[in-house]
Amino acid sequence: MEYLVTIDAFQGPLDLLLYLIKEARIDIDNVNVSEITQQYLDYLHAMEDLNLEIASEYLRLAAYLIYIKSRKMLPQSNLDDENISYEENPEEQLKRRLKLYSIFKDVVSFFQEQETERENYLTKIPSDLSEELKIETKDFLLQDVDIYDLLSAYNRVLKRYSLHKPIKTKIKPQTITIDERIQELSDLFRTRKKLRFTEIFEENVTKELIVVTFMAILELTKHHVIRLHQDTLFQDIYIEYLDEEMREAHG
Amino acid sequence: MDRAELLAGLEGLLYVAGDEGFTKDELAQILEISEEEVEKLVEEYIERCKDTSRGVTIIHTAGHYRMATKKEYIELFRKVYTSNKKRLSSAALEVIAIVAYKQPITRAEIEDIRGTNSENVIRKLVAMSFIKEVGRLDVPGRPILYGTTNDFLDYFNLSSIEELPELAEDVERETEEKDLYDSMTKIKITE
Amino acid sequence: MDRAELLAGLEGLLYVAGDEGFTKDELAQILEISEEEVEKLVEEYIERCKDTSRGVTIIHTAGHYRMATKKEYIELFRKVYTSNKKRLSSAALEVIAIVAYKQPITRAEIEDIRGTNSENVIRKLVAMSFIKEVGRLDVPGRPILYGTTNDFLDYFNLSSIEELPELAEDVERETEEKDLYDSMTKIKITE
Repeated sequence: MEYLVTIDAFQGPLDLLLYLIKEARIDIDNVNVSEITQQYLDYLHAMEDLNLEIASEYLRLAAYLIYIKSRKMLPQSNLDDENISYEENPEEQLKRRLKLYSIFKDVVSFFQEQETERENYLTKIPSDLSEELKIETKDFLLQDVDIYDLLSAYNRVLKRYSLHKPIKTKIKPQTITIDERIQELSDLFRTRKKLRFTEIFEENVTKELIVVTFMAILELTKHHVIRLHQDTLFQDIYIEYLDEEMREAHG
Repeated sequence: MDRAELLAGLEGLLYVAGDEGFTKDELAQILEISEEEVEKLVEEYIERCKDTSRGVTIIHTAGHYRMATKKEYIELFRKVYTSNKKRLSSAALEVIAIVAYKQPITRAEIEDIRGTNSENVIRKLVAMSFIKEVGRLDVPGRPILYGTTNDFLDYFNLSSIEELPELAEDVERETEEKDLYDSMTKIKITE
Repeated sequence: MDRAELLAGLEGLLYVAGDEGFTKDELAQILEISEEEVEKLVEEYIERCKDTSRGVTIIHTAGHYRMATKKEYIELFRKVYTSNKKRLSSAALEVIAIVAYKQPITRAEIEDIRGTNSENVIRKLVAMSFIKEVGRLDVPGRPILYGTTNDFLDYFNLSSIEELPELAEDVERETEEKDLYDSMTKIKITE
């Protein structure tokens, strides 16, 4: 007989036992504990042969199964002492445990489905309007919150971080040509006649943009559209827009 | 506010609240209508969102109405927003199922049903805020009693614990006899 | 995608992006249409939002399209903030939680984790002395490092920061992964 086994596939000894019962295609009610005990032990032996560590709880159930098996082989009268007569038949008890466990095991698929379903709905981070509505700091209170709420808030952030982190990297940065940059700068200089080199850039500037801008500025200087000057070395470079008159004077 | 304004108000409120959402009674208070009217209003909003030109809808999880993107277009949104690749393990789901149906419940009771040590799984579920301590059992050692949280309900797309499907059999009756391991130990001693 | 689907896609994308929004070329790439078509699409969406039953619209600021609640419905939030202060706690709790677990931490790091501007919340939390400056990071600009205060500990009834509940990542680090996520290692056993 060949089993395809995942070592960690079983959530404990009851799970393994259930698996074996299911493999044998028998109802829990009709399980012959003696037979299933043999299969359970075979399984543990196979694991042993592969030098896999078997958790003690698996061995504990093995011992229990052997106990049930041996108990059945003993004459009934030996078991009729007072201690045991009040207790349920261990075989029946085991079947009851298995049934209960299998009920919860069956419901796991419901939770799996629900987990997957929820992932189809994306939500956004709450907006903070307290500034817009001019809510005062003293009203910005924490109420009825405990340490579990804090943990929950942390988990909410983490979940959002992993789920909602926009894959901005997939979006290629837009490339700009020197000609396009010249046009942009000309528009800018028309509204501001004099500005510092560093003022041309917005946030998140790329190296590429700096290079293109530098080339564009050199080009504009060459054509006497702008004039550059710097008071001392490493100081800000000032860019001055030349109007028609000045342009002719320079030309 | 007339009907249209109420719908607009609902939309505006749920947009700002995002994943935090609003409960029925919060919306009733803010919009100054009854809770029944809130229900009807939400239904109407959802109905309108069924139009193919709409990309959002309202979901009801953990007792909160939340605006969310529509399932039909998830593939498009997945281009920008990644999906959760790590799903809960079956061990974690077993423990969650047991806590959900049997709460409040101690670790010993969970382990008894599963027949295996569940300490790490429980710790992890507490850390993920899916279950939490809801009290202590009044027996020696005062063991922690666990129950599910709102994060649990939201994660499993449930509006309340009542939405759980009924179990195959009456578990209440089945779990009266609890201590499998106790009895196993007892048996060893008597042997 | 047809017109309706594009409108739906736009709505869903802008909803999830919230205050961050998207630029024209980002939307063009995601929806696989030209920037001119994005412009037209946004116009059409705005047109549809003029209906009195709609509570949101699209605004265009700083090069980004953003979904926003219509002015008249923002006023509803005044009621939310004054009647239910817990509503204010959500952003505050998130920031406190991040600072508590990740301290010392800069504003930029907090904002990266939360995915949104948090300046306002941080300022208020400092004013309420839940968090404070605990140093400066030794990089250009020397950004402020934030940490929690004794008031924070008092508020949450903690005697020290070590008493914070453990995080899922800590449990994972401590316990073997196999307990928590299903292992895929298969072994063939031949009897």
